[in-house]
Amino acid sequence: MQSNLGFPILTLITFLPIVGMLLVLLVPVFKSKEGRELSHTIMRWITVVFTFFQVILAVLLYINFDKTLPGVNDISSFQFVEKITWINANFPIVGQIKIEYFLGVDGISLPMVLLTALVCFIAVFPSFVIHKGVKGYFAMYLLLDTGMMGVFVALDFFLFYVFWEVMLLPMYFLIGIWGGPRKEYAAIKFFIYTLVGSVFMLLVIIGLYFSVGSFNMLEMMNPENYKPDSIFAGMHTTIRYIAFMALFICFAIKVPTVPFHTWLPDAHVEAPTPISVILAGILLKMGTYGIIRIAFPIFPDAAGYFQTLIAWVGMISIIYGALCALGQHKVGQKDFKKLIAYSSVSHMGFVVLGIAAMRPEGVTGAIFQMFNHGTITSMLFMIVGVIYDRTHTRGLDEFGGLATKMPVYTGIMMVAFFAAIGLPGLSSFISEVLVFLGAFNTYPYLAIASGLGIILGAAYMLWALQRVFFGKLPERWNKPWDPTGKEFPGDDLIAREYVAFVPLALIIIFLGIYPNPMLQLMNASVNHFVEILKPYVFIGSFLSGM
Amino acid sequence: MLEILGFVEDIQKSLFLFLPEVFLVVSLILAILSDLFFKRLKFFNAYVALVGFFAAGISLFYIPKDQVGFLNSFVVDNFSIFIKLIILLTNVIIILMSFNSKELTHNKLSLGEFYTFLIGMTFGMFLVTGSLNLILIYLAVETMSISSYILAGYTKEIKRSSEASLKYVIFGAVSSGLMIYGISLLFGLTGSLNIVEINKILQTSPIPSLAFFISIILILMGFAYKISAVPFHFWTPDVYEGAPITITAYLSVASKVAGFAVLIRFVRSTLVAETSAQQEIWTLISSIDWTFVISILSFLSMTVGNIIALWQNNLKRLLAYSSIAHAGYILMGVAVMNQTGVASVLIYSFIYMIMNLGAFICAMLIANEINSEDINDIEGLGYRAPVLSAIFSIFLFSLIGLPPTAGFIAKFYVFSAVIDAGLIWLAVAGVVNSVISLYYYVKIMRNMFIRGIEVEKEPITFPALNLVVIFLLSIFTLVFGIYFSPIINWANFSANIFVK
Amino acid sequence: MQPESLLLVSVLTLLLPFLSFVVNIFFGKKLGKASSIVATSILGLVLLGSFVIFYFKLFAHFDSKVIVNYFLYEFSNEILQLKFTWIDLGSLQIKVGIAIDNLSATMLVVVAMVSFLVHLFSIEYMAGDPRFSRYFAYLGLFTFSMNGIVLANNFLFMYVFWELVGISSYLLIGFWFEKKSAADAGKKAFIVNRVGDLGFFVGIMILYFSFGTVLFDDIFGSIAQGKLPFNSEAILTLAGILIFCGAIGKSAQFPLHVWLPDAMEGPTPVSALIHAATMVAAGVYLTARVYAMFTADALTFIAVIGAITAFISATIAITQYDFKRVLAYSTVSQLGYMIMALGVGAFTMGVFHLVTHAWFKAALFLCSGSVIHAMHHSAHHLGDHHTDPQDIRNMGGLRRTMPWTYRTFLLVTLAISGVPLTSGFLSKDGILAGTLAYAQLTGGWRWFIPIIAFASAGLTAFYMFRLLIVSFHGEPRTKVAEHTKENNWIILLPLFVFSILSLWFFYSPNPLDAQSGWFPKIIVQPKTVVPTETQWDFLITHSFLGESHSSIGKEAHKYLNHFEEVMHHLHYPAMILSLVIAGSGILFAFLFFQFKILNPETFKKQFPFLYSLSFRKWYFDEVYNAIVAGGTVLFARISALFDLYIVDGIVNAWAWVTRNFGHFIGHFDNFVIDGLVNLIANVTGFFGSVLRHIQTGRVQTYVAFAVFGLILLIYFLI
Amino acid sequence: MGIGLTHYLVLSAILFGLGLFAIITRKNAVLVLIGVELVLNSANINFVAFSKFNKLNIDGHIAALFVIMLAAIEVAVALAIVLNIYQNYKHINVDEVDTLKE
Repeated sequence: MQSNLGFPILTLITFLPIVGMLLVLLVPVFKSKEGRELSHTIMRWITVVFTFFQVILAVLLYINFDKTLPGVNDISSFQFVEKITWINANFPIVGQIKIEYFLGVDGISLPMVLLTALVCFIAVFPSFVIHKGVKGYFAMYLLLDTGMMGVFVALDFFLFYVFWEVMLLPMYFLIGIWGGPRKEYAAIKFFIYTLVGSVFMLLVIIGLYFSVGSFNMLEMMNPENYKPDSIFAGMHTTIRYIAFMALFICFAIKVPTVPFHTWLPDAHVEAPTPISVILAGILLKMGTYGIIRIAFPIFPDAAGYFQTLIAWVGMISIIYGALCALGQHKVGQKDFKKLIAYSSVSHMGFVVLGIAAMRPEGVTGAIFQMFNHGTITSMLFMIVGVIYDRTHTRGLDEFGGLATKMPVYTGIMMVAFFAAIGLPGLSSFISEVLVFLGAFNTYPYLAIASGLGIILGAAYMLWALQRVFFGKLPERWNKPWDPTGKEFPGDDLIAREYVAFVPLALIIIFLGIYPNPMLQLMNASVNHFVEILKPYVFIGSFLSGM
Repeated sequence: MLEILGFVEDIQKSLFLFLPEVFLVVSLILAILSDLFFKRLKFFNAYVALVGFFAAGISLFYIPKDQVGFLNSFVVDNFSIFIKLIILLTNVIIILMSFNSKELTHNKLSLGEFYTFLIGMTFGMFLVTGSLNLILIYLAVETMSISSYILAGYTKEIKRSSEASLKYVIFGAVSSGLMIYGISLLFGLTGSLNIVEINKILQTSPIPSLAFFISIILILMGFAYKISAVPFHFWTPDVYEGAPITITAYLSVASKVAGFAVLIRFVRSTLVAETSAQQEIWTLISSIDWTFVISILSFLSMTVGNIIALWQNNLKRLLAYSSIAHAGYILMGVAVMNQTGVASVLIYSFIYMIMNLGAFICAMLIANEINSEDINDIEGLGYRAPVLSAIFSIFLFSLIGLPPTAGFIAKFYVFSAVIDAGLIWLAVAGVVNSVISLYYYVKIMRNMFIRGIEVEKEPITFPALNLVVIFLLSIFTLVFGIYFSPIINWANFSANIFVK
Repeated sequence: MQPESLLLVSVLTLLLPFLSFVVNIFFGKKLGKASSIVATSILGLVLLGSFVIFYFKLFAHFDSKVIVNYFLYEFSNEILQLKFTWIDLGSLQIKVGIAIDNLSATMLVVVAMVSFLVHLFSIEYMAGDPRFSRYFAYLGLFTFSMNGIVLANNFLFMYVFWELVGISSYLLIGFWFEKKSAADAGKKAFIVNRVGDLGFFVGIMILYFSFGTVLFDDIFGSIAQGKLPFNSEAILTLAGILIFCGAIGKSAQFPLHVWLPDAMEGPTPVSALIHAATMVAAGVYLTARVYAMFTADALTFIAVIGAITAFISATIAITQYDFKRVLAYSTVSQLGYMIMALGVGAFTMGVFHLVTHAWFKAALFLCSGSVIHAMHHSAHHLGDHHTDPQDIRNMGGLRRTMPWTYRTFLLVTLAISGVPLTSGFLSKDGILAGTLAYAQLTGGWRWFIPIIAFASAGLTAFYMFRLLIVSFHGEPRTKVAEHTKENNWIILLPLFVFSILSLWFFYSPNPLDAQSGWFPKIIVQPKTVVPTETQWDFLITHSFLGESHSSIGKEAHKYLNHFEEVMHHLHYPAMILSLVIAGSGILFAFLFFQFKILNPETFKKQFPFLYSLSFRKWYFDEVYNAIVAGGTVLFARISALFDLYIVDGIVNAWAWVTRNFGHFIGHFDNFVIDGLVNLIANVTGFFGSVLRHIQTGRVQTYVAFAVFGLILLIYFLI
Repeated sequence: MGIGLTHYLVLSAILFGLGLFAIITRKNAVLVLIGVELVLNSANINFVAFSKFNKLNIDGHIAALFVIMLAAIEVAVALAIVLNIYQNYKHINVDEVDTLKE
């Protein structure tokens, strides 16, 4: 099926940032101070413009998207499909090696595409505070953008892997160069963790290729396509279980679920604000997206086999992440960002739990939670960024009474915090409720146990709220943020911060009140997804019971 | 009498096969002569060599293929042509590289001999790729070895250079000695020196397994030392560190590739009983599991190479260990023992040439400018020389094997071949190793970009010629990472080893 | 009036307060003082709307019909409903909506009335506060959410607004967040409520899982058809109890009652609105809403919880000195009453007490607000910042300085103590009769419920009069108390309205019998839907049980069910008993504090344990802090450390090992190989004497190792 | 009994071992090179012996010739390098030439 629009919109939305990157690289940097400032401004606005184009394209996608087509494993019902033979080589034994440039979206990927476009656009504004190596920064930023967008639209496994890895390098440098004191450690840790996961994914890809004779994910999802006596032929074979586990761990590292999460706090704490935003807002979603798009449909039997284990992983992540976040009030340097990083672990745990439920409510809730967590956590990190830009500290103990000094900021923050707590009327409530309803169907006890996560969530969030915004304002912050009044006129938010915050806040509230625009997007796909998995739920379950 | 005539006829016929080598020999002689007459012109021989290589390169496309000559002791097939092309390309790049090498140019002695020995070594490698006769193999290996001993110690007033050559020559001599001993045993067991006949004899008459095994192992060790596979790698780091960086680069690519060529041809021609028609799987003679032997070598090479590289602070030495590791990856392809394996080896060799030479040129340029090979001295280089550092990182990422660089494709096909052959444990070891390798490659980038931002040093400029070269190489690294059908098709086309 | 337009009115009633919230949040700064006018007038409209709804619901007649389009209407005399799909999952839709029946109509009036008057009161009370407009914004948000709870016709909306009232209460308790105690109290309230809500939510999950819907009528309908969650009556009971957990949290029932007294940190009008009249009553309302699905066991549980709460908090209230805290505990106690009433089956009386209590408790709090306001001003006037304006020990003699406040306070105190001619008497008397009837019908250990009920009735009278006497009678004990002045009409008007509403004639012509009033006629106990064997037989309404089963036969049709019948018979004994007890409570209060015939100090001395138990609030806070909060925090700290050191540590350790293994290998040829060479030499032990002087250089060790490797290879492969 | 193939093989094996031993143990670079010579010549003995006793073609003899020739070249180069070492280090003790190490 050709793209419903006249032009290859997915290619455009994916590679637009690359064009922007080239432009940024071409901007000359003058020697004089004003000259350098000028060229920096130009680079910033190039980035703004290109990411904004992306948003427009994403909106176009949303408008022209046919909500009735399921997609998932059915090629005919994917939309905006672009399919060109990319590599076509003849190989002895293996025979024809065919790699396709195969893009397309369905109800599972479209929300992620929207999220990516949105967050990438939003996160440019906090980037304005970057003054060191601006050219490199925005070049890397845009490259990262392409990598992430590509992951969400690629339907050829080889292509998917390429995008998956492409994203590593800019991320490494973005954390490593523009990060905090322990940036080297954090950056290399992120790099190695992700690579460890992805190399095993590579092996699985090759294995699947030999079994199916194509890198096309959708063909891999159809058991008929497996050559007899190939590695992954048949169902419920040990090798398939192992392969599924390799994939799952690869994605779980990205999510991250306990116990693969330890890179996250470091990466978040060290990364500059906009990068934390992208990291939490989009990168983590790749893990869960991979689970939904690849791991489950390709190895449904193994998915059913490990279903309970995965549900447990989700539950433990929820509780453990929340506890660690709560612990941040007592332990270590009491870093605001670290707290939010752990809250991400907890919230992504809901996604995993929802997927493991293998129920329409659960999976819808999971995908919706991915989107919501993207918007909410982006806000949270930018909120930390706001005070960090002004005070250059993130210690929870060093603040208090900001509510009196920065009322608007406090208002914005309350929206984000209450959304994170899962307050009704804000988007994450819907998704969490759906996850619970779905999970309760399959794992009542796990669902109830995960409920504790909500209480803990309220505890650590309100605690942070009180420490930072309530109580008395410490003496040292009594004076205006910068006396010159140039960078932060007035004590409250400044224009570009409004631009960053307001859209997110509006989306969070709107989806909280009227979620259907987003839900209806995924309904067809999710129900089809659940249908595919239905025959395998609880077959010879590992860790069965519960 | 008729016999004699037959020989003459055969040799006349064979000369056509020998055309590229002939060109090389001619340019070699020219070089020696010119070195006598035009000592003044520093780079004259360079141009002589370039011309010779160019001629040889052209002729490669016109000589008849899949034919044996010189009494069945020399063969020309697509496989050898592929290897020869890699070697020629390496030579050209090395010569371009040598123009800006301070080590070479900033010393009393003229460069004439340098290029002379380059040609000589190339000749040896050409022979190696095509020879079917054990003695010829031995001669060819020695030819390249002896030239390389000299080249390694070329800057002879530099202490470490001479030390490198000493170690190289001793280690090399020993291993060639072991190899010839093995050859002699094999000769005794089979009564022939032509590996094709040996193969026939082995298939017909059974032979005492132990002696046979020892002889083969001894011969293989001769090759393993060339490709510096663990445990025959010990010379590599020292020699690579001591030798002039151009030579290091040369050894790390050309002689390695030649070594792989002869290794594969020897295994293919000697040890393979028959190949199943459609599937090209090689079934091996004799009870010993050669696949396992080579898998072990490969595993040891990549693991040891990578793990030791973690601790290196000298750029050259680090690249040396990385080249050991890469030898391990290529050996995976050999271990597969089928045409896919050979193809993947060819793909890997070609890409390895591009990225490794690129990395070495970058290292050389850096060393020239900051007069140090310590990776702690390149801190902040990313801000003093952004373009070079960026290109360098492209090569490093390619060496790690991350998409969208060619290095990923190379690894991808090697792993594919291995998994296809069912050696999953080897594939797992391979990917784990590429993760380990990440650490030390990234260490270089870290020092270039992440560290030393604070110190504001003046920017560095580099000679245009080499910048162009590495720029082209990096372009290839990226292009072949994204559009790689040509290499693959060409490699598959060449993977077919001619057996009479 | 068309039903559609009535629903439209109710929707407006729901959304108008939200409008006030939005306006005050975004334009509060500009509006300044005017924001209060805006908010109050909006609330006036809401009040009007709720009256309209009340009137038409009760007196208009609707023929039931159904219009289906995106919105789905259902009308009948019982109930007007509006449903629509909120969450569309393609395969299944989650429908929600709003419903108006007599219960919700009544509740709407209560909420709107209290909210409106509190707005009015706050104009004066909060004057000059830096976040004046913010305050009214929050009030608007609260009223919106409360109306939502009242109108919800499904569990999901119920839960949604349940959380929203929680958040607005959080905001209002912590309104003066500069005070740490206030911020803490807000947090405590929210988190404790969350605990209850978790149970509530689990209950909802069970019901959704079993019936695939969250609508009350659908769920009750399917239960009535005998469809049970997990096909088990135990689970049905469990679901009921879990739902009731929400009420335990919100209505501050034992064991989650600890947050309410702390919540008094908020501004007093807020205490009146949220923590006395409406929000805390939401739990009772919820219990009444889903009353139909409670099994006998669930009802027993509810009754016991209510009874315990009523008693404990009454005993605590006796010894408190903080004006508002005494009221807070009395609130908890009265809520206990209502819950208990519902539990024992006196549905009507429970709801009735909810209404009457709303009026007089609101009045009590506003009076306390008026007192504290006056104390505050005079303290401010005197420049005295030490005397706590809320401590009754600093008061006394206010009767003279604040006559009107005193009169209203006296009136409502009589009401809460259950003295005849007051609304409080009517409702409380009904409840006591209900408990007696319950005990008589069930017997056994359940007798302790009426006993506790009567005891706490006496205690209530005692501590309320203690409060009255200590603060208003006698001589001023401080200069501050002496210089207090009566407040202006804006503050007094709401007091008067509420106190008037606490008189009997609004509810029943006969001041001694609530049954003769109109209230029991509009608020009728819903038909229970649980399977027959799991319900109290005496609660089975005759209408679908038939005459025959009734024990008293003929006159049974007068009553809804057997319970009411018994209750009716026990009415007068209960009344007399309660009068005696309440009277004695009042008498003792006078003996202790007015005439000083008995000395409380001696009692403290004689029963130190009882005293401290009461004064320290039965040590609930201490225990919870020690075990629950402390435990959680400890656990959190442990896991954070665990994460910091162990989980991460493992990874780093692995890296360390790899690197150092590399290091080891790096020096391999330095140490090991030499050793190996020596080994080879010794093994070959041929040229021993020569070998003693061997010194291998490096390149030779290389060779040696290469050869050794070769040998190994050969050795292992053959 | 006459001297058979085995004797030659044993001889060559012993030579081979001695050569290796010399290479590994001698300090003096020249002696090391002599060790190399021993190894090469052990191979030569094999070649010649095989082609004599197994009634084979003369390939063995040819091979021996080649080896001898190559040995000469190798030693020539090696000695040159040793000389160079001597210039740089003023000694030719192989085990003291160890500046390049881990």
